[in-house]
Amino acid sequence: MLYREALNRAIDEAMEIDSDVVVLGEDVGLYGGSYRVTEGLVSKYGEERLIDTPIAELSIVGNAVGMAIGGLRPVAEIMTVNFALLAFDQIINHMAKYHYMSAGKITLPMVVRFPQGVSRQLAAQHSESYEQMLSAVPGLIVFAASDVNYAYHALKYAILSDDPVIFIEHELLYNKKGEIDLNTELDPFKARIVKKGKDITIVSYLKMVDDVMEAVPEIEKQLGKSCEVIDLCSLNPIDFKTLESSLKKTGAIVVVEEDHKMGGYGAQIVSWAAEEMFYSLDAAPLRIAGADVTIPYNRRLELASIPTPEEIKARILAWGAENGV
Amino acid sequence: MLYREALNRAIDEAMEIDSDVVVLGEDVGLYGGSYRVTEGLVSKYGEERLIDTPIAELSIVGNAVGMAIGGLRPVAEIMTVNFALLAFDQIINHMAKYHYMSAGKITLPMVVRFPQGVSRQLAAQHSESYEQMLSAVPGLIVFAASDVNYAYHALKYAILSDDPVIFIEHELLYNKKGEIDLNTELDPFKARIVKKGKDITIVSYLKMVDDVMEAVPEIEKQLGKSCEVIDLCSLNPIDFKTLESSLKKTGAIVVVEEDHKMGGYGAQIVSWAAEEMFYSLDAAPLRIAGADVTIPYNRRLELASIPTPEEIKARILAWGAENGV
Amino acid sequence: MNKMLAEEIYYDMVLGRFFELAAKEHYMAGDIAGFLHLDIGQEGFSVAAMKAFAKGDVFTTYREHVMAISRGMDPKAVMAELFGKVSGVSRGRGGSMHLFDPSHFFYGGDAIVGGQIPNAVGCAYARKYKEQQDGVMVVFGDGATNGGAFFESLNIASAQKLPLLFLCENNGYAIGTKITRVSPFEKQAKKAEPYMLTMEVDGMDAVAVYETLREARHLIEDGHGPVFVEAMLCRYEGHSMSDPGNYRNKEEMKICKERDPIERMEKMLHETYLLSEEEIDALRQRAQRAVDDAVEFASAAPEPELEELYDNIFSKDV
Amino acid sequence: MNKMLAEEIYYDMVLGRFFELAAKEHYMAGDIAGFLHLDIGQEGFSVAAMKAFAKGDVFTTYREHVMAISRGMDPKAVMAELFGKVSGVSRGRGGSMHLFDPSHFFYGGDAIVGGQIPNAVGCAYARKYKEQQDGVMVVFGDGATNGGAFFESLNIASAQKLPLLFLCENNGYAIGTKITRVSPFEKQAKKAEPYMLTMEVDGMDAVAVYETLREARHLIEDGHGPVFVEAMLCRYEGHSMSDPGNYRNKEEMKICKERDPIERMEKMLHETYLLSEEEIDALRQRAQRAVDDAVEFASAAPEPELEELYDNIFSKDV
Ligand SMILES: Cc1ncc(C[n+]2csc(CCOP(=O)(O)OP(=O)(O)O)c2C)c(N)n1
Ligand SMILES: Cc1ncc(C[n+]2csc(CCOP(=O)(O)OP(=O)(O)O)c2C)c(N)n1
Ligand SMILES: [Mg+2]
Ligand SMILES: [Mg+2]
Repeated sequence: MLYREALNRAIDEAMEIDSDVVVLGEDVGLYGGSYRVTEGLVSKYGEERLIDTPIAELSIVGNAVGMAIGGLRPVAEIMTVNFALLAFDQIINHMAKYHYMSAGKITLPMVVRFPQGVSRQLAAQHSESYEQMLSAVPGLIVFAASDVNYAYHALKYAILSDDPVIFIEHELLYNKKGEIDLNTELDPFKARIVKKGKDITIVSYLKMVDDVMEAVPEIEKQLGKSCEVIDLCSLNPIDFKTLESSLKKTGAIVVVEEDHKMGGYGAQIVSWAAEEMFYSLDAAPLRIAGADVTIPYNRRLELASIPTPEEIKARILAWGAENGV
Repeated sequence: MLYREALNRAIDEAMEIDSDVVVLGEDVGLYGGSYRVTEGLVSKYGEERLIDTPIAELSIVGNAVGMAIGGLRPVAEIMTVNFALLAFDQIINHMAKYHYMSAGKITLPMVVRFPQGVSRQLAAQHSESYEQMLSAVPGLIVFAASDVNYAYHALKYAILSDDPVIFIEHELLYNKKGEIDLNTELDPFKARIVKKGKDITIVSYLKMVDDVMEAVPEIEKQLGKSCEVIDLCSLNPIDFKTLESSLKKTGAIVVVEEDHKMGGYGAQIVSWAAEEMFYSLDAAPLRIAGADVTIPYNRRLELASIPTPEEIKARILAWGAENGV
Repeated sequence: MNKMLAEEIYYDMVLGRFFELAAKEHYMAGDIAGFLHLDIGQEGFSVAAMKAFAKGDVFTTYREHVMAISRGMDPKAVMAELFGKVSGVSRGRGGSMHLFDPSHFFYGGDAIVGGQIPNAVGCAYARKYKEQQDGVMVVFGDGATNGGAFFESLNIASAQKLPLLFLCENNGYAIGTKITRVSPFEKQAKKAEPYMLTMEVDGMDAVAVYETLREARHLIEDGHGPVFVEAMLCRYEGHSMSDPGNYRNKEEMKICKERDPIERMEKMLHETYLLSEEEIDALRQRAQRAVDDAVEFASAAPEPELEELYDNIFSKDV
Repeated sequence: MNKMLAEEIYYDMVLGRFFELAAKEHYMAGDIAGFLHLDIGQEGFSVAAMKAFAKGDVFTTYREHVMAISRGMDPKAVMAELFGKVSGVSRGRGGSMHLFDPSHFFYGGDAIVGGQIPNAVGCAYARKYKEQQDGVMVVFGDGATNGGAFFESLNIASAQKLPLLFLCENNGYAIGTKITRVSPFEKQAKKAEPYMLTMEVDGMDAVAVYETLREARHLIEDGHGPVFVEAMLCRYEGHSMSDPGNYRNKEEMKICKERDPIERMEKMLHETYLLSEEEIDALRQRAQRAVDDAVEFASAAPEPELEELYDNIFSKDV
């Protein structure tokens, strides 16, 4: 099953379970979604539940907030995160705040989902990552799906839960293959240990998890050490417990993210490690992140602007050598 | 001279120097600005240069971008940062990116200024701080003015320079008193050492600088150590040099910010210290920041949601004791 | 309009005026802080709107005290909210600009100009989807009609034929900026004309507001799609307590106050419904007592405990 | 329209068509990547717009190759940009959607639907402020007319009487969504009517577009304030290369192609201007050669050096 099919299934099942679940967004209905996540759903549930909206992101989220107030469970799709900026007022001032500022009187069971990240030469206005901004907003739950199983379970949970959830997908993961495990319950707030190890904790999320995994065998070979790879999964709240036990064991942390380094989400994790785990650290933490530039169109420049498996490997090897890891 | 008068003077002088400088925003003209920063300017320069706009923040910034393309030097005022969310698309996708994505063909000499932060019970939708979001955008220069002298010099520089600048003020600083030093040139990109010291580096910006300074005497007395207090001033780019030399000397860093801790700007500084200065650190870094909640209206809750001089003192004393600083 | 309703409207208007005057007094005394936007001069509009739209959902702005109490929210709980007390409608966490009460179908109290409009559109969608009888009303100022949120909403509500009543409270100013300086029109209904039926009403005349809104409400309930109503009115005070409001001259204010909605209603009670001075006075006194009680309650109410800071971040522990 | 201009327009249209066909071919060959939005079917509109508005500033969308070259930007530099080469107009950093050239008063190439409209408003303000003769034209699709940025711009341009020509390219679709499914109108000029003079034109007829826009341009230059022009037209291809476009049936496409702007212009050259087959053919061949040259140039051009990644972050080192 593909990642986008897993997302589709999660939405489908939630819509089946609860007729208050509606989907809204640009081209989500008749067209089936620009990344085909909602494909086929309109013929099953009709245009009233798969609502094609105009190009008006502020309204997409703003209407979803109102639908939730009116008793529905809206799942809003923003075509890519870049356009979500137009909806930041509704996301931050409304979706995130109403529950708290009404002292719990208003509950907003809603999801805003979108892909983000660098795909293939989509250039400056179609390649951004905003998890750092959205994870910093109190009141929002932020999930980031790096694989098929998590995508399915976490999205279904998000739709059926009563809180506002930002659900982040990655443009390059839609065709990723995997299996859904229906036998094990998945806690979407728990970080996932992708690979056990005992010497270096590598923390990542979304597509970078795959890039890290690609780099790891060579890193382990060359450094003669074993890496524990952790996929954060929930970017807010963060499962610090899992990070803590890994770090206690390894004493060394590397955080890999695709976004620009300046102000990027990973700073949060490294700063936590420095504050809370300082005396467990045997080496300076390492952050691998994108360049502090707008994403360029040219492919070479584009690749140079984000971490690649090669860069991850090279950076970790150099760091390992320097810090005696 | 008051902080708001210093800002007024900076704008006034820039308008005097260059007739392409125009100011736009809600109530900036006839009304004189909701925090009286542009008071008196309309009678001097006319309504064509002090443009009262409708309540349309997306357009305020979007128009400023177009004015800059058309050869003007717009200074846009957003009444408070909370409403700037409506303009995030124009700030991030346009203002920040056009210079880079046009390979330098488009230059945007413009400033977007606004106050932010917790004032006095302005509640959930009027009390936010977004420096963490805006400092993470490549292409934007971000200044934060904590005192009269910097406010004057940095704003004047920002208006007359050719780059897009986000200029952050604080709601509670407008009536702060101080002097403008016209004899010393001020580099707005340089961090300011507010107080020299040798044992603990305390990094802060905006209003928290004052709160830190209020807490410092007692901290020094009780810990028997001296604090070096640094005001970052430029939040992007960051003057790491100044931080580095301080930290080399002290080996201990505390970062104080008003914003929510989760994902807050300070994570950036602590993470830098952990990565780059790890072997100079004698103690775990400390981050003092706001609670991870929407700002409540009630005064007690509001104060509990942000650092106060008392909290800063208590936290640093406890940290000092625990870490043997 | 029958006598009972006329009395009820009058009572709520006076209650509103006294409530606002008390709020002003207690703001100056330091019991209330933050931004306080008074509805004085606009009470006829606010009350009549709530009476005409008694059943559907209401979304509004930060200038909403009078609407909230006229909607049925207890003045005590509203005043306590202004005082930031735990007995306030939002447990002191929202404040004057953020009164929420789903049990009265009252959803804000939004302090982002225009921000509530897309929310109301979504709620209207939910009503239509669930085939519920009552529609939605969204109240906003003239200043909001220049923002993208308003326009997107006109377009969507019209395209989807939603049961939504757009109610524009046109008091001619957004803080200190006269609407005609930043909009091409004096009357903002012009902007809605391509999309839906529009109506205009004298916002200083509570009866007219009531009648017009009832008509509009019936239209939206009958599936005619959205309707836009514009009420022309005056606010007597500055924009908020931090605005002296001196951009309006005496002459302008004098003309405004000659249209006072309370005096007008009072005259009608006399002339049409034949209420005596005493009867009217009794209503006023009852209103004053209710406000005094509200203030007393608010003063005595406890502040929230510090632990509440971390309540209601999510619907349950996650 | 004199013969020379008619020939020039025809040449640019054919050049545009060949350019787009070459771009399509090289996208499929992997030389061009990202989103590629072709203007095929819309060339008459794009070229005539640039000719009618030769002097003022132009802001447009991601579907802008034909406008860019018709505006005078070298097809070589435009094709090189699509190829991501350093000889591209934006040194390979912008790509197909982001063509900028201030020397031709051409400012994007904006890929945020509607995002360029407030920019154009600001630029029009600058022109008025500086008392410059030429106005500003902003081109956007039908899809953009549902977004807040568009509406805010109508309102501001009208309130300030700016020299701004709103040009709506209504091809009936925003990606796969038919405009009438998300807007109450088929023709979006309806939305601008309260604010300014509106005109409609057949966007498949280059001459009509040219004449209409010249008239509109004169109005804005003469201080009449903004004007809205809507061109009804068809795009032949999918929205971008990643859209097969199969939401439109054969019949619909057939009707579209019967209106082909190039064939129409060709007929006019024959009938009105008495050009021979050979003369027309010569124009076509010249256009094809220019495109071939552009492709050859783009293929041969070097990629940017890696160091360029850090160029132009700010105007100078800060
Ligand atoms: C998006 C946004 N921009 C600016 C403000 C600041 N502000 C608060 S009220 C107001 C004026 C609103 O005027 P209007 O809509 O006419 O309502 P009125 O206050 O007259 O009732 C402004 C500019 C805000 N709250 N939200
Ligand atoms: C704000 C925003 N939302 C969504 C998109 C994705 N998108 C790109 S083009 C497009 C359709 C635009 O249609 P229209 O304005 O009619 O122009 P056309 O492509 O038909 O020329 C969409 C939805 C975007 N680029 N920007
Ligand atoms: Mg008003
Ligand atoms: Mg279109």
